[in-house]
Order: sequence, then structure tokens, then C-alpha cells
Amino acid sequence: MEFTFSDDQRVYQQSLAAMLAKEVAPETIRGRWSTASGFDPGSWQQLVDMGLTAMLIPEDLGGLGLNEVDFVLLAEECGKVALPEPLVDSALVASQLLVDLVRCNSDFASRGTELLQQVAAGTVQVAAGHMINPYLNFAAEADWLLLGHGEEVHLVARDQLQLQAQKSLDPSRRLYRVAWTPSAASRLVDGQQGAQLWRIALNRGALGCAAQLLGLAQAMLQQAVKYSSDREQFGRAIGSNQAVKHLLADCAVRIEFAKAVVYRAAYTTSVGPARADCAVSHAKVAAADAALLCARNCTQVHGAMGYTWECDLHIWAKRSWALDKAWGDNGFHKNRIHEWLLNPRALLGAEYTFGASNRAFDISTEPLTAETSS
Amino acid sequence: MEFTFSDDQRVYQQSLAAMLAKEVAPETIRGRWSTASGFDPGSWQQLVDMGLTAMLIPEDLGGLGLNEVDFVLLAEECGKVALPEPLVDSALVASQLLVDLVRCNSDFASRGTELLQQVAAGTVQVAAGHMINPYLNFAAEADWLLLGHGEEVHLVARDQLQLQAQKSLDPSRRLYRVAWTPSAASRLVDGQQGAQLWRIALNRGALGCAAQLLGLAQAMLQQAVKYSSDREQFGRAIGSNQAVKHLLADCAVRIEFAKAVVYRAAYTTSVGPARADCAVSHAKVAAADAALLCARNCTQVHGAMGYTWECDLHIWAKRSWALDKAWGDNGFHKNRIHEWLLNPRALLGAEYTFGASNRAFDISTEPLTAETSS
Amino acid sequence: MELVYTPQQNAFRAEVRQWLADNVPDQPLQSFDTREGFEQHRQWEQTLARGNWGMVTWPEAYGGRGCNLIEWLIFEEEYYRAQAPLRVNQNGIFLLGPTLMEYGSDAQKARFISKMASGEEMWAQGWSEPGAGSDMAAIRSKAIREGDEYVINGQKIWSTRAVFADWVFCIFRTDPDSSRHKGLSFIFVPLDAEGVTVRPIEQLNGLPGFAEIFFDNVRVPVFNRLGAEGEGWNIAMSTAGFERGLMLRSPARFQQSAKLLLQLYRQKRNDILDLSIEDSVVRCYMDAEAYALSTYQTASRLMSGGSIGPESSCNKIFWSELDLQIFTTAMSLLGARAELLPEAEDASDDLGNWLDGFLFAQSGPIYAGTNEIQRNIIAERMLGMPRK
Amino acid sequence: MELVYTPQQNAFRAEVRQWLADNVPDQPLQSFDTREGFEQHRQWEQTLARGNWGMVTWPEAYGGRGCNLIEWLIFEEEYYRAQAPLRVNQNGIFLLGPTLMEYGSDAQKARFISKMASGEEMWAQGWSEPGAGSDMAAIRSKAIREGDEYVINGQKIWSTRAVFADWVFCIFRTDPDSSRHKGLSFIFVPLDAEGVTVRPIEQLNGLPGFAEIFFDNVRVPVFNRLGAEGEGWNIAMSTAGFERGLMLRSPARFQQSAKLLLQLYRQKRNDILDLSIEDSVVRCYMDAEAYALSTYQTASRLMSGGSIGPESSCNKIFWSELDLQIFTTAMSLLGARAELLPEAEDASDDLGNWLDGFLFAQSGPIYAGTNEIQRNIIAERMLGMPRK
Repeated sequence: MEFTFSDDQRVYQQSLAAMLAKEVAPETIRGRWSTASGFDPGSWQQLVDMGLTAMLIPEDLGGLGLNEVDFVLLAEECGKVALPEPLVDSALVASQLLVDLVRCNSDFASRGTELLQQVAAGTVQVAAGHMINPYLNFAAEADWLLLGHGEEVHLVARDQLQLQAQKSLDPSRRLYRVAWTPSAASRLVDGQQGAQLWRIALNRGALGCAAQLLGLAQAMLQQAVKYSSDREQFGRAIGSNQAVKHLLADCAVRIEFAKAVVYRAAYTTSVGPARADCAVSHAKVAAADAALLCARNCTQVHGAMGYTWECDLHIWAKRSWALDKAWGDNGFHKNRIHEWLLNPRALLGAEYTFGASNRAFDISTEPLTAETSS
Repeated sequence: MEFTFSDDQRVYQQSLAAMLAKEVAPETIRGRWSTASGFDPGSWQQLVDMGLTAMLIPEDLGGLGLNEVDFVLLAEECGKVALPEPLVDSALVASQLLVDLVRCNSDFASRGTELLQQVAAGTVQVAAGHMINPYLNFAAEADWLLLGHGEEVHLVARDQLQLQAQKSLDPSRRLYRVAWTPSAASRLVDGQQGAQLWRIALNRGALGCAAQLLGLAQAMLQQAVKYSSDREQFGRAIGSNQAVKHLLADCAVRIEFAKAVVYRAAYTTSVGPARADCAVSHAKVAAADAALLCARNCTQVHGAMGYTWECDLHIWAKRSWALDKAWGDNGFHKNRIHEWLLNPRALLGAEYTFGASNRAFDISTEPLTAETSS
Repeated sequence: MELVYTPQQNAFRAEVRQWLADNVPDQPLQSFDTREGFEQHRQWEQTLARGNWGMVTWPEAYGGRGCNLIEWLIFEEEYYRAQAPLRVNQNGIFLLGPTLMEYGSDAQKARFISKMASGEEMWAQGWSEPGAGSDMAAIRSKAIREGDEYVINGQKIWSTRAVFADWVFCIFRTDPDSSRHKGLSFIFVPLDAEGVTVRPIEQLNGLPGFAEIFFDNVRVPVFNRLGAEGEGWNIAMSTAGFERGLMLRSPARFQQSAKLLLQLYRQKRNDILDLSIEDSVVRCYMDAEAYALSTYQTASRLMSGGSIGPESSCNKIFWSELDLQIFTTAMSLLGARAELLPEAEDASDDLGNWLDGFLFAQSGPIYAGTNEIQRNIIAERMLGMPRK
Repeated sequence: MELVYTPQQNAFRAEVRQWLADNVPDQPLQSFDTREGFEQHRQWEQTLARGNWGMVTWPEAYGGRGCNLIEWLIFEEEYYRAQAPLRVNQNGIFLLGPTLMEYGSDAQKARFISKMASGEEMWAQGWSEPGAGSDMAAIRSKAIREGDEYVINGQKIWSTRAVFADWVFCIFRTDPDSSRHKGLSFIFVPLDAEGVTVRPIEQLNGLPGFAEIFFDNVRVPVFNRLGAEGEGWNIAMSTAGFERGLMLRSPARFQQSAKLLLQLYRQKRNDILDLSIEDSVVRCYMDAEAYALSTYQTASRLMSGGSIGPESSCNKIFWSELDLQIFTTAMSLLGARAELLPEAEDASDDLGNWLDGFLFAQSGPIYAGTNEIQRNIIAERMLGMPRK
């Protein structure tokens, strides 16, 4: 039982943070808003150069073979800067779905492997559309799209589909409604296999959201602390008011108790993404709660300034409001946990916090735990 | 449209408040706790002398012929002092149920009228057991009890039933489980008529609870304001801390917005107790929310002292916790409103705040409003 | 207590309803935070004024109807029920108007009120300054008397509607040696005066709902001062009192939102998994009704000679938190599509104005005195807790 | 990161589970806030001590097992799972014990630790005074040195377990001219010493969970002072640090409560109308798990050489609010019968200890530093916000 990150993981996190601080400062995000694509190829190339598009791809498929625990701190950093580019969905969901497809469809193995090598190298982008998300973020940037027809998984080239842009409240998000015609040629797996793959993709997508929301929450809190310490009213810093302190202390508490939940979800996904439903749903709910509270309280602490376009806070707040509902909203995820808690076969109690794989004593039947429930 | 109390109503309220301040001070309540009955005949007699047991009985049946609007401020005062004696249930529910029985059962008219005169004069006590309350408070003090068998209403003498005392967390409450044998002789109305009477009784009981909860909330807030203004910590009154101020300001807000809701429920009950479901349920929920918030925040403001038996605060807090669940708990009452809101025939919108009786324009069908819904 | 409308009140409601049915534009107007939308709303104000519906509580002499508060509440209920346009002239008719009637000279009333009422002159409000937001007494902008004029230098911020309005009412420091609440005066400035620069400030939705105003040797006649020199603070407090009094206008707004929320809930509830959504919807409806009931009670009390006290700070907290709750619940009901802007192709009818309302609701606990300041006021002035 | 128990850890869990199954009394003990219940709990402590299970993290030399923090967490999980008795000796083994090991002389350790461990001597805590509750530096009770003794005068309050305990550890002012944090010393006093008067203070449930202690020329040997004279504040802060460190003991308690709540919910849910109850139950379960996860993470960090910082104030707020939420939700599930005392005839099995737990939960946000003070600490020390 060991619940800390390794030095390597922390070093990677810090390198990424340093890079992002330069590449994705608020003024550069505002710059992207006025471009047609909203996508900065230079920043993306730097992410590629740091290995982020390759890291979760297994070594035998041309990647670095790292896992969700290695990635979760990086996704958190992407949240902290409100990175517009869809790195997290791309690396954590789309590439991983490609890997899964390579593993379960031998006819696709060679083409898929080639595609993964291009993805790792940053020469090709792949996006995954999931039925839980009505729109696909940055679909126009993808060369290939993994899409569902029923539960089947199809691979479609961008020029084979129609994209209808849909403006989001977050100008960094570039949503598209995707219309396309499925064919036998585009189908990679049938519905039976696909159902499991989409379920795993959902868990990965929600985990990525949770990690980003955790980062967004911390970034907003940091900004509000700074603003309230600098800004004076009635002759003293507004942050010296107990009411302001307590608004932000409440944010700190929620963030503090979302962290381990998100990291547990990353670990659980890394060892068994199909058995991570509850761990991931818990992470999504906890991180979203923290981010929504920070959006509210940090806006409040900023006063009228917090309600303006020119104050950077809304860059984080709007992303939080959007990600709260992406990859399954609060209701969806709480409901997954509720259904599990009501399952009479669920194993409940402190000794199962980390799942039944930890049990050391006789349990005659094969009961459900948070990690094995459907 | 006139939403104020009359001078007479305010004067009556003040007279009662003055009397209660003497008769029901915390030390006298603590005195009752050590007695077998928990009932103070002297205080009861003073309530009788002030006309409280007679006031809601119609003049033609020997009472004062006042209504729920006249009574609601008095019930609120009973809450403010956490009156142990069951005046509110007795005057607002039991006597009124007797009145209803006299009106709908001519065979019972003369005996019922006699009983009402005795109730008004304070020589006899009648209590009403309702199926929504598992126990009957101060059942042992009643000479006669109105009880349900299915939906039938029966009148039973105390010596015809078995009482099993059940200790409440609130030592002022004297709960009893009531066991008895219904007979044709004890039955006053059948189930068809009874159903409507019990429903009206529930509305009156919940209204009485709501008014008392409103009083309890105000009393707790007042105590916490006083304590925090007097008590010093770190060299100044703890009430000068913004965090303490805001805890209590939140209480004030909830109380402020429960008041008109409770008074509207009193009015609605006075004009049509069978059509007061939603108004009463709203009042119960709003007043209970206020009282529960005050119990929590005012305990918090008192610090360790608020957690002791010797501090009077728990007299009010425990009553609040008990009344929150009496005459239908929060879930029951919110659910009545929810069902009404989902009824496609419900009239919704600001113009129906006071019910459809206010409409001045053509509405061809006879739609439901909060006050006419079942 | 008699919670029934009189036949007269019912007749009044019917009249309002009919007039609105005949006059409310079929299509929603553009946002008044755009140039075009502002002019559309100005026209609507003029339509209202022509029917004498602009400010029903004002005396008939000023274009009103001399209505009492209950009638005003009825008017507002019908107004929101008809989904009539938002009031672009709110600063004028609800804040400055009553202040003018109380403190203005006859000549000032004659000059300003009817043009305000007719929508010909639209007003912005100019109180806050950088460094003097919630702490209004920290105002530094100066209006120095020179003969029959004041010469104004300084800066205002968070001035609502100032981007497209015609006039702004401000408080300035007329005694340069004064401090805090003293030496301030209440002065009107035309926004096209020489030396005035208006810098729009965009809100969360990207539209300039307020502005920063710079005054560089701006000259206005002494006639533009309301009340005596140095009395600005008291007059502004009185205006702020009217602002708090806006609660008398508001309940119908929240009841209408709660009703729309309920309709949305009825449509979506079978698709919604959220375990807490029912409770939220019911609470929103109850709280909106509680707010209305409390307002009717206050109106009755005021009509019997009572006054609005510090308990109005309770109102600010209650409605702003309710508003957040209503729109947050709506966003939950809309789920993943809630983030679409109204101009998105897929933002079909069901998305309505929920997103814009959600963004606007974020400002409720902030403007007109933050809720933290309101809680201080409740604790100190209503409950009597110690200041220090 | 490897979130799997080692085979050794699993074996340890199995051993704990077996021992508890063999030793936990069949019938629940009476409350330790009664004389009889206190002695029952003392016996249980002695049983634990005989098995070396009293404080598994202590060195074997002191009757412990030298367990690391993960093992301690496992022990506590099993302890709560077995519904073993509450720890009456908590002040001793969790607070004073570690302090003694850090600051005590060898002679003091020899004198006090084993009797504490064996349950022979039970400890109360004596820090607060009337007028010095959250503001501990305002202490006025004095211990004046006379030769080899201290002469103690003054008063302590909110002393948990003091009604039936044998000893109390206090801080007193040993330098009468000192103020605030200076001139305080950490001293042990036997509660049967001449001049000591213990006045029980009854809690919300009517039982004396704490006491006021009066000291009237009480004499204790200088041997009873822990650490140097004048160092009392630092030592007490270290003890308070251990108190905050109690979080390392707590998660299992909340997880067990949440599990029982869930079982109650499964039984009652079909009778329950409350629209928000499902959400509450799910949140309680999630938050209890979040608290456990966070604690495992902290334990891992501490085992890698990290330390507990101001973020422990987050713990206090989180668990105390969670505890309130769990028991408030249980009361909602129990409905109108929730108010019955455990001794009521109808308080059959389904009512359990929920009411007593609900009452006790009210104290959570108050004791060991109110949540308001914790929020100040978070804001100032963890977030770095300005003090004034």
C-alpha cells in the first residue's frame, strides 16, 4: 500500500507546468479565441515534443508505455492552465481506444499500429466521439475520428463527415455536431465488443475531466487568494476579512478531499479500466464539486471584477461549467454509485476502499465491489 | 389584499408573551422535567384564563369564534418559550376536530357541544391522535382522546386505553404509545367522512408545528446574539467576528422568509382547511428549515457551552428536532408539494400565489391550484 | 389579513394583461447591451410611456398612474408573465426617479422627469470608483465649483448601461479637503459632454453591460446638482434605499423563472438521473413563492405606514441565492447541451435563455452591495451585534 | 503508487479481525460517561493492553507493536468493523502518550506510560479555562514553584473524561508575571489530590462527558512537570498536533457510520418520501471514502518522511461536517421515531445509536478548535492570506 507519486512523476509534472506557464498564459488563450480553429499548432508541437501524445501508448505499439497514474498529474496541469487543445481526450481516450482496437481486431492491427505511431509522433490526430457527449470538441482538427454506430466502433476520415460548429460558452472549446454514414469498411468492431470499449472510453474520459477539474479548481483558488491579498477596500486587503477567508478556506477543503479520490481513480483505471466505474464516478463528482464551488466563491471574492470578460477568472470558470457536464454529468455519475450501493452483492466497508483484490480472508462467494460492479 | 395583522391580534400576542415569559422561563421548564407528568396545571390554567382553549371554538358552540390567523402568532409565542404543555395541538387540532364532528354527526351534536364547552372552560382536556404521529404527546393528561381506526374517528375515554410511555430526546415531551379497542359506541364517523377530517387535522397540526418552529428559531437566534455579544474571546466579543455574524445573519434570512409563508398557511387554513395542503406543507418545510439552521448555527456560536445540559439552548434545539418530524416530516411535506407541481392541471405562476379564488379573468376549465389540490 | 385581491385589483390585472397582450413585441428584442438592442428597448420604453405604464406608482402628473404597491406588484406579475422586455431604463425610473421627486427642485423635476419617463433620456448610474467599490465613501473624483459650473475630473467604474445611455448620475467630491462621507455631492452629467470618455466593460457573456467613465475637465451647470452641496452621501443612500426597494419589483421575476424551470423539469425529468434535482426544483418553486409572500407582506406594511429597515438586506441575500439556484438547476436539467450559446445552431427552443440567465445570476451576490456586506448589515443593524 | 495491501498487511488484518472476534464483548458496554460504564471501558482497555493491542503504533517496549501508519489504519478499520467499544483512554494513548515519549524523562516514561497503557491510570485533558476556550493563551490558572513542589490554584473547564479519570494533564502559568504564550508549563495532577474539586458538566444527552476542575492550593511534585518550565505552550501545541493527528485514526469511524447508514437506507428507502435522501446517503458514503483515501495518502506521505501541515485543519472541517451529515441523514430516515431515547421501549433495534450519535455530532465542529478557527488557519497558514 503506497499512495504517493514517484519522483519521476513529479519531475514530469513540473516540466509540463513550466512549459504550459509560457505557452498557455491567459493572453495566449485569448489569442486563440480570435482564430478560426482555436488550436495552436505550436503549443501542440511542444506537447508532442514532451512525449505527451506517446506516453500512454504501449511500448510495443511505439509509445512510452506509461499509465494513467503517470498521466493524471499532467492532466491536472492541463486543467490548471485551462489548456484549450484537446490533449487529455486525445491521449487518454482516443489513443487508448485505438490501442484497445488493435488488441481486439487482428485485421486492424497493422493499420492501427501505424496510426498509433503517427499519433505518438504528432503527425496525425485522432479524436473519439462518445454517445454521452452530444458534441465533439476540436473535431475539425482530427485527421481520423473514432465514432459509434450503436455500439459498433468505426474509424472515419475527417473528409468523410460533415461538421456543424456549435458555439460553447467557453470560447476555448470548439464543439461540432458530427454527421456521417457508417459502412462495413469503416467498422472496426461489432456492437458486442464495442459496448465494453465504449464503457472503458467513458471511464477514461471522465477521469481526464476529473483531473482537469481538479487543476481548474486549484488555479481559481490561487487567483482569488492573490487578488484578495492585493486588492484593498475600506483601507485594507479584502483578503483580511474573515468572510473572504472562509469562502476560500471552504474551497481549499473541497480541493484537498478531491485529490486522493482522483488519484485513486487513476490507479484503478490503470489496473482495470472496465472495473473503474465507481472510482471514476466518485472522482468526477468530487472534482466537479470542487471546481464549481471555486468558480462561485472565487468570482464572489473578485467582486464586480470577477464578472468581467477582462478578468481572467472566467477562462477557468467557464471551462469548469463545461467539463462538469462533459463525459457524464453529476447526475449520471452519482447514479452509477447509487446503483452500486443498492446492489445487494456490493461489498461495503472500510476494508474494501481499495477493492476486493485486497482481501486476504475467505469470502466464499464472488461478491461485487466498487471496482468490479457494472 | 391585506397582509398585516390587526392591532387586536398584536395586543393578544403581546399579552400572551408577557404571561409566558413568567410562567415558562427555562428554570420552570427544567422544573417540569423532574415531575411525573411534565405538565404544569398552574400554567395551563393561566392559558385557559386567557381564553386560549376557547378561542378557536365557534361562538355558537361556546367559544370565542376566532380563527387560525388570530391563533398563529400565539402558537409562535408558544414556540418562542418552548412551551411544554400541548396547547397548540389541543386548541388547534383536537378542539377543532371536535367542532368538525359536531357539524357532521347530528347524533353527536349535543354531547360534543357539551364537551367543547368543558374544553373551552378548561375543565376537560381532549387530545387527538393522528396516524402520521406514532406517539401522542401528553396523552396521559387528556380526559378524552380522538383516535383513528382506519379512517374512522373514535372518541375514547382515557381509562379505556393503555398508555405506554416513550421517552423523547426532549424531556418536555411526554410521548405515549396508545393501545385501545374500537367499538361501535366509540365511533363518531365512518371512514369516508373520517378521511376528510383527518386530512384537515393534519393540516392544522402541521400549521401549529410550523408556527412553533418559527418561534423556536427566533428564540434561538436571540439567545445566540446575546451570548455572542457578551462573551469575550481573544480580548473581544465573539460576536464581533465576521464569521459569527454571518452564521447568525444566515439564520435571520431564513427566519425572515419563513414568516410570510407560515402566515399565508394560517390564512389559507382559516378559509379552507381542506384546501390548504400546499400552503401548510410549504410552511412546515420553511419553518423547520429555519429552526434546524438556528439549532445548528446557534449551538456553534455558543461553542462548548452550547453542547451542555446547563445551557438553555438545547431546550429549544431539541424541541426543533422533534417538531421537525412531527405532523409529517420534511420528506412528507416536500413530497405533497412535488406531487402538486407535477399535476398537469395545477395552476402555476405569480398570479396564483394566493390561490385561484383570486382570479378575475376567464378560465374555462376548473384547474387545480396549490389550495385546491389534493 | 385578507389575502384576496379586491375586484378593483382584479380589474387592474385584467387591464394590464390585455394591454401587454396587445403591445408586447412578438419577437424578443436583442440584448440592450448592444447598440441596436438598446434602441429597441428605448422604443419599448416609449411604448410603455405612451400607455402610461412606464412607472405605474408615479403620480399621474409625471406620466404614472398613482398606483399603490399592491397594484405595482400585480403589474410586475403580469409584466413577467407576458415575458415583456427587460427594463433598460431601470436606473432612471426605479432609482433616480424617486430620488428626484424627493430632492429635486421644481425646475429639475420639470427638466428631467418627463424625458426620463418618456424614454427620451436614458440614465446610467455612476457611484463606484476603482478603489471605491463596496466602500463608496472612498470616492476621489472631484467636482470643483467655478462660478455657475462644476469642473469634474476623475473616474467612475461599474456604471451600468453607461455604454449607450444619455446621462449619468454620480456622486463627486465637491469639497476637495473632505474625507469619507462628507463633502460629496450628487450631480448629473450628460454622457456626450466634452471631456467624458466611456470605456465599455464586457461582462461574462462578452457584452458591455457596464462601463468605466473618465472625466477630464468636464463642465456641468450647478443646476445639475441634486440637493445641497455636500449632501451627496445622504441622497445616494436614499437612492440606494430605493435600490434595495427594488425587491418590490422583483418577486414576479423569480416566480416566472421558477415556473419556467418547473416546465423544463416536467419535460426533462424522465431523462434525468440526478438524485437531487427534484428537491432543487421544489425548493426553487417554494423559495420564489416565499419571496413573493414576504414582499406582499412588506408592501402591506408600507401601505399601513411602516418603513423598510435593515431586513431588506435579507432580501438581497435571499433573491440572489435563489436566482443562482434556479439557473444552476436549469443547467443541470439541460445537461451536456447547457453550454451552447443561444446563437449555436443546436440551441433550439429548449435551451431558451437559461445560459445567459445563469451567467447573469453570478453577479447577483455581488452587485448593489455584496452579500458579505449585506450579512454584516443584518448582523449589526438588524440583530444588533457588536461592530468591533 | 500501489494501492494494494501487501501479504503482510493482509495477514495483519486477519490477525486483528480474529483477535477482535474472540475478545470484543458480546453486549455493548454502557456509556463511559457513567461510573459503571467507565469501569467497563477500563476493563476493555486492560483486555486490549494484555493483547498488546492498546496502541499498535507504540514501540513494543511500551506495550505496542511498533506498527506503521498503514497498519494502524488497518487496525482501526477492523476495530470499527467489529463495533468494538469506544476508547475511554483516548486522551492518554493518543494525546499524552506520544507527547510523553517525545518530551518525558526516562523516569517519567517509566512512571506513567505503562500504567497508561495498561488502563490502570486513565487520563483527562485540562487545557481550556473559563475565558480561555479557543484562546488558550489566555490561561490564568497558576502553578507556583515552592521547593520541590508546585502549588496550583485556578480552574479548568471542558475537561473530557475528568469525571471518572485518575489523572489530568494541564497547562498552568508557572511565571505569574508572564502573559499569553510565555511562562506556561505542562503539569500532571492526580484527580484525587487534596484541593482538587471536579464538577461534572452534563452534555446534551444528560451525561457528564466533561467537567470543570477547581484547584485550591493543590500541591504536586516538580517531577510531574513535562519538559522545561515555561515550555508548556510548545509542548501543548505538539499535543494538539497529535490531536489533529487523530485524523489518522478516524476514517474507519466515518466509513463504518456511512456503511450503517447505507444499510438503514436499504431497509427504509421504500417508506421514505424525502426527495433529497438518496443524494444525502450517496454523498455520505462518497465523503467517508474520500476521507479514508486522503488519510491513506497522508499516511503514505508521512511514512516517506513528510509532515502534517496546516492542511490538517481541512480534515477537522471535513470530518465534522461529514459526521453531522451522516447522522442528520439517519434521523431523516428514522422519521418521527428518531426522537426516541435508546431506553424507550419502542426504540427497538432499528433506532440503534443514531440519536446519541446525532447529538454527539453537534460537538464535532466545536471541539479541538472550532471550525471557524480552522478556516482562519487554512486561509492564513495554508493559503497565505493576510492576517489583518
